[in-house]
Amino acid sequence: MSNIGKGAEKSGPVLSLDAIDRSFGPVQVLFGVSLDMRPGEVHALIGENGAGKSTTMKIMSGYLSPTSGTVSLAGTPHRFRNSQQAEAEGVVLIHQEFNLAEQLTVEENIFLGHELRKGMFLDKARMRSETVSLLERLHCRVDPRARVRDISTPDKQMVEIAKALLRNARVLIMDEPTAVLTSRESEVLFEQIERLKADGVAILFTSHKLDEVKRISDRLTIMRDGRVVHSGPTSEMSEDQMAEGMVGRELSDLFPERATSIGDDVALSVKDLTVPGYAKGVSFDLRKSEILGIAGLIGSGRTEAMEGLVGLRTHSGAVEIDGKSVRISSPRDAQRLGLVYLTEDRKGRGLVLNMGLKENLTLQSLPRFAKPFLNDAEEVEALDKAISDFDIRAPQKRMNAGNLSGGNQQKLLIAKIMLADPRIVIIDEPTRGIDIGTKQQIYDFIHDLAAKGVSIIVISSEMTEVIGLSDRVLVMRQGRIAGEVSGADKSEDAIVRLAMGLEHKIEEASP
Amino acid sequence: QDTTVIGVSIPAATHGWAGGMNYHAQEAVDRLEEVYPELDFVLATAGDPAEQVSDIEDMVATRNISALVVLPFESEPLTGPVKSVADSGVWVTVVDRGLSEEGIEDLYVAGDNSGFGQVSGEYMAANLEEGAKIVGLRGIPTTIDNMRVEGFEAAIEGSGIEVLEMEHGNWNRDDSFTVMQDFLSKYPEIDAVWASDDDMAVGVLAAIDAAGRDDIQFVLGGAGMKEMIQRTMEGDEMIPANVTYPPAMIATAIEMTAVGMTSSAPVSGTFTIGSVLITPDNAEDYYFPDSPF
Amino acid sequence: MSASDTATPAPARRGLDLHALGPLIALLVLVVVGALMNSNFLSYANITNVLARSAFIGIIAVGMTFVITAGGLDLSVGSMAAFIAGLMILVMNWLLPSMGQGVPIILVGMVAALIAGLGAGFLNGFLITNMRIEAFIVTLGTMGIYRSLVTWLADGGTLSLDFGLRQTYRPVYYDGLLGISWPIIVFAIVAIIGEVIMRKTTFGRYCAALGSNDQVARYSSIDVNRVRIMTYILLGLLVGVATIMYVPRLGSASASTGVLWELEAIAAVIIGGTMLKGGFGRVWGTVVGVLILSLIGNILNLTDFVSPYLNGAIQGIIIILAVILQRGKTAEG
Amino acid sequence: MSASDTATPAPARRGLDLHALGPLIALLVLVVVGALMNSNFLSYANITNVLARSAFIGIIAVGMTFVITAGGLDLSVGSMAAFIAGLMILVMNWLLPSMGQGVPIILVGMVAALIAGLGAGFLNGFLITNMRIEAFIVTLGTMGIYRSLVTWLADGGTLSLDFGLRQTYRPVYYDGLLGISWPIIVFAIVAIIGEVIMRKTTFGRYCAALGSNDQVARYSSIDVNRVRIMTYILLGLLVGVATIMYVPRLGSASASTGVLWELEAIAAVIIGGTMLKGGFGRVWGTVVGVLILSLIGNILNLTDFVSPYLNGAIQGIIIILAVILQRGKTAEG
Ligand SMILES: Nc1ncnc2c1ncn2[C@@H]1O[C@H](COP(=O)(O)OP(=O)(O)OP(=O)(O)O)[C@@H](O)[C@H]1O
Ligand SMILES: Nc1ncnc2c1ncn2[C@@H]1O[C@H](COP(=O)(O)OP(=O)(O)OP(=O)(O)O)[C@@H](O)[C@H]1O
Ligand SMILES: [Mg+2]
Ligand SMILES: [Mg+2]
Repeated sequence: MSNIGKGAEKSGPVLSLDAIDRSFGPVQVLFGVSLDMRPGEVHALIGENGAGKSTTMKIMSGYLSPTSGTVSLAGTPHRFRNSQQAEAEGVVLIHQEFNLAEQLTVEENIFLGHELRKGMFLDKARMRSETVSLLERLHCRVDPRARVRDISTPDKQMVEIAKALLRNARVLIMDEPTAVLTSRESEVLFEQIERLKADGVAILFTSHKLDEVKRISDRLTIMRDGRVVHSGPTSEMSEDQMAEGMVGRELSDLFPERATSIGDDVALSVKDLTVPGYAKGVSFDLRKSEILGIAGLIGSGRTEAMEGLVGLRTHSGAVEIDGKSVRISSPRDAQRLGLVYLTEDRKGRGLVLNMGLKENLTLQSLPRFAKPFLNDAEEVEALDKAISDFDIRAPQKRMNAGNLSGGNQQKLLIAKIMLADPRIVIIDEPTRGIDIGTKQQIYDFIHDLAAKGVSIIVISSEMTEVIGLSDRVLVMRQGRIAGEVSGADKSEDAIVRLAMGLEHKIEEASP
Repeated sequence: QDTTVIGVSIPAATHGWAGGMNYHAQEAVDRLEEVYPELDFVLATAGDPAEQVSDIEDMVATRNISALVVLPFESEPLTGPVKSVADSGVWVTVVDRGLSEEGIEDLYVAGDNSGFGQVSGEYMAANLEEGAKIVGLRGIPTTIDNMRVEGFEAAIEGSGIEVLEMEHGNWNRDDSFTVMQDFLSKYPEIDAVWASDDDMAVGVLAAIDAAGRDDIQFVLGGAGMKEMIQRTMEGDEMIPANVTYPPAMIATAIEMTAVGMTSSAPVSGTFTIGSVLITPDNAEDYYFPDSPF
Repeated sequence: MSASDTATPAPARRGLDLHALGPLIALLVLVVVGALMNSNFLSYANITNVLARSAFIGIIAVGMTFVITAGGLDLSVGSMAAFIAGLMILVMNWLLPSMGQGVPIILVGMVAALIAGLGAGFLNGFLITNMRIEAFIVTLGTMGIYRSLVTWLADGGTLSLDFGLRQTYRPVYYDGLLGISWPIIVFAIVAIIGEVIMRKTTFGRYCAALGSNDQVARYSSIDVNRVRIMTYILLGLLVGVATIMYVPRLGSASASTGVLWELEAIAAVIIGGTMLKGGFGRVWGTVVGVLILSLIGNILNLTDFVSPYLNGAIQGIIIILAVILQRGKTAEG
Repeated sequence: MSASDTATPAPARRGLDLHALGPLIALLVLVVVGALMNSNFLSYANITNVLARSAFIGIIAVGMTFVITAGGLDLSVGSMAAFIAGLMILVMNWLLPSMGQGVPIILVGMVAALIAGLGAGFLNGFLITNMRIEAFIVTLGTMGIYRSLVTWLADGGTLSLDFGLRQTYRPVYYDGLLGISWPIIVFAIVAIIGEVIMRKTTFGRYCAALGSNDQVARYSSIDVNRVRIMTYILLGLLVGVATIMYVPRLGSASASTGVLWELEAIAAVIIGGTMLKGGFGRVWGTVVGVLILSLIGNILNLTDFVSPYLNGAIQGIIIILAVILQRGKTAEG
């Protein structure tokens, strides 16, 4: 929809890659990648998980050096020694995985390395006021004094964005900035992008949400298996064409038809679930083979309610599984009852990044592999199966989970949870950072599970996902269930109205 | 002729007296190596009894020692290992702390810990009036310290001297300084202090000095540190006396062993180095300005 | 174990923060206990004694707060203090014939101590950052090295400052200003400057940042190695300062000087609320921690317990209790 | 600092891994140095001595490997060993009149040691996990407590095993099987079992996981507190085992038993390549680390150095060099 900025036509590229190769040890992941970024232009980089997008971006911003090829800044070849140098040249990267010091406050993180000073001392007052106004500009209501480890994932993303905005970038590179944001927050980000664009900043971003790509980018580069397969104006491509270009095949309908019918037995019954400070009086029934969606705005307490349910947080309320009343005070109890939870925070809570793929995969169901000693062969077998079931693109089987691409980490996390053979599974943001081709595979997988009699709860901030995937959608607002939509009512509009409290199905909740 | 190796195993220099003893051992070794070219010495210092046993094992296994001079870190743990060394035909000289089984060593150069306490106690009894109040500082909790304190207590029994309190100063200047400061806060009247060791006396004196208290008549240290002897010699009223426990006994033991190894002179038996009271009259005889202690 | 205390962090707290006040409360309890047990406890003399003797560990612990906040550790400070004290005494004794007695020679001694501290701190920092060896190993190694160097310098015995010089130097420990003795004043100044550096300067903030996540710090244009080395140098310098206050007290140094100071300093830092893993530190907490440790010893000396052998046990129990008291104030640690 | 090595951790290495072999190389260098310095170095007697005396620290260090891998620390092991040794001696002496001399009383003593170790380990673990106090503080506290309890039990002196009993018990240290003395055999068994547990059981895997990221462990349905307590209990038990091998060697316990064993054990673990922050541990490395430390002491005794005062310095330098040698093999620390 956007037309290419006027400034862009006049000047040449501010930053460009030419024939970049990059290898990690014996594995080559980039092959002759070339890319140009122009001032005032929004450039989207898309591709499957593991295609090499993040690696490309890291090379552009000095976090990685290319094995061969040249990076040019304003037309002249330039080798960034490190990211600091790139930043000094006005090239800023927002990482796919956060780069924040968890013990420090929001404000301290935003100014880290660029503190304002008054003489010898920090000018705390000015930093505070600048932080406040910056966060306001982003419509982010996080407390500048909160420690980053205490704030939610979307807030962390906003802090990252605030940090980048403060750096006065000439070139702003964003690796999946919207993966953890809801559409509302994404809008805020797009507003900022428009502003920066008007100021002549060159912007590169990736996203697996192709509608966004279509909407805000001027130019588009598609990568596949470490190579650039297409580059051109966005306006020339439809979303379907993009998907095809990425995956290399035609994609059928994203959401499969519901094949099996929902059972009659109630698999899980929750009454008055309360997680102090986050959720109050949450009640619902989940039937066998049912896929239940939970929607809501960020901060509506979906995650916390479910974490409470599986014993990760203090909670009260009555829970029945298969009609029997149960007490769950730890995730172990839950898992014994066949109930498992997949976290939305894959880096902090999902995977041990410095352990191998195999070790991560089997961590949750390890006793199964101990007879009494861990059977390496069986673990490897499980990994092979997971790799093929979930299409995990791992260049090597013996690598650390942290070296997988973001989307592939997510797939590994799903595989890990599924290895526990749950009868009831709660999936929080299942497809965060997953490419469109694999998304489809995961949706198929979830349907297959349901067909096998597994009951599923899906928490998702992606509207199309909750609607397309689930049989019924609960909407949460301020820690309470604001209502339920199912069948034909499952419209985006209905959900948003409930989520925002525009429609009262249940008495007004108090936070 | 082949060289004869003499092993010397002593505790490490973790406090003043042990430091002096280390010095004398090193000095004796250097001197005797000059005098007797046919002798070779191995000197090992240990931080705890187990390490000392290891040192002795190493000397036997790799250095083929013909004689061992040992100042046991503690008696009990060293008894067995030293016994097996003696049983293998190695000459054994034990210094200061006796082993807990008799008859193992060929030569015993003994210090007299309960005698040390006793001489100190007798001095107190003789120089304080009935009803006098004293405080005491003890060393690192060990058998040695217990023997000294027992000897001291036995000697003052019946003298009417009241021991207000004894606390561990660990043969350490800083610890005794702290303990003494707190004693001074706690007891408004103290007539004398049994510091039981000159390192501790240094700390005690500094604390008294800083507090500006003049009720304390004197401080009795021990072991004959040169600065203290000098002050006694010069008639310092705060340090009117000292009690010997010479760290140089190790040198005596090494020398006697060397003589035993190189000649047929009879050096076996027990050689007790008693504790002697030093007063301004005889202080000069115990003043060694070159010693580090 | 209920689910409650294993949960993810609660929202950031605001206003009056009981958790932060934990060590202060523990300190107050100790003061009350001390006052009840012995009437001299609150006397001017006793308070001065306790504060002055806390000064050495205190000054070192302030430096240790920075090292630990930045994710490091230093086990060598006790031996380093002994070594610097020995060196300082040797230097002064050696210069005495040429310089004569007086203030200048003391100043030269002080400068020597500071330079030695700086050098020792730099060595630790260099090995840790540039050679990339675990801080635990480096400082365990240098701990042995300094301890054995001082033993060697003292020939196994004690290094004593010349008697005359001692008289000149003595006031630095025993005298003071307006009835407050110098060690207390210096400790207070060091603590205040430390607190200001920690909270008000980029250096303090960088320490916390790299203790929290040194990758992030590096990506934020912070010269991580330089900051890390600086923490060790600062600590070394402060060990020098502590030594300058220590030597006039007894005028001597030996192999037993400063034994276990490292553990005491680290314990003070942690009791004060700094995290051993790094990422968060507060200097005032450390000061409170040092005072808690000193008071425990003082109270034990002022009261008669069953057996002096058990002092260590009581000390251990009180340390643990003090920390429980501190942690207990909030649901989550 | 080039950009490339600031990237996310490198992939796990394969095949011949020089980094992993670091400690082994350091060990080999030491053996060669020793052999060149003294022809008796490789004698049966010397090797037996060195291995047997490594056994105590070695057995403890194996347990410490688990604690550190799981992100913990234990400073109390040395005092704990002294305390358990004292307790064991008291129990045996006390039972002597009723049970008489013989094997049964020794067995009772051993069981007592194991139970005491288990209890002491549990106490540490409980305070650390359930009361959520920093491991450093808890174990610094219990270190003081055990040390002072043993001083008190021994009335400031030494606790000695009855002489007759000592004769019965003595073979446990000095005899052996097929010319290999018992401590060596027990150490080897403990090390092998430890290595198997670390690599081949869920427990070992859980230790590494929670040392790396305990949130992930918790979200993976691992009972984090239980695993953590278990590491301390295991360590306590192994301290008990080490004590069982120690008592027949010296037949006594006192306040100076086991002093600084904690630092030696931790140093061995780290020299062996386990990370102090947790998340990765290897038992065989620890065994190599223990041997390196023992050999340094042994080699220093084999030769005459300038001054025994400098032993500590040489030891410190060698420890640092050993780690540099080990780290130097790879570009990244
Ligand atoms: N440090 C590393 N060591 C080894 N392999 C790596 C490393 N970093 C990335 N890789 C590999 O490089 C490939 C490209 O990864 P990259 O992160 O660039 O993918 P991506 O396109 O960003 O994918 P996603 O959409 O999932 O984020 C992947 O196969 C990944 O496993
Ligand atoms: N420690 C904290 N301190 C302050 N606010 C917090 C803290 N943790 C979470 N919050 C806030 O509480 C709300 C709950 O966040 P959370 O993201 O878990 O909710 P959610 O409904 O699961 O949303 P989503 O899953 O979409 O992120 C958010 O507004 C978040 O900012
Ligand atoms: Mg990516
Ligand atoms: Mg959520």
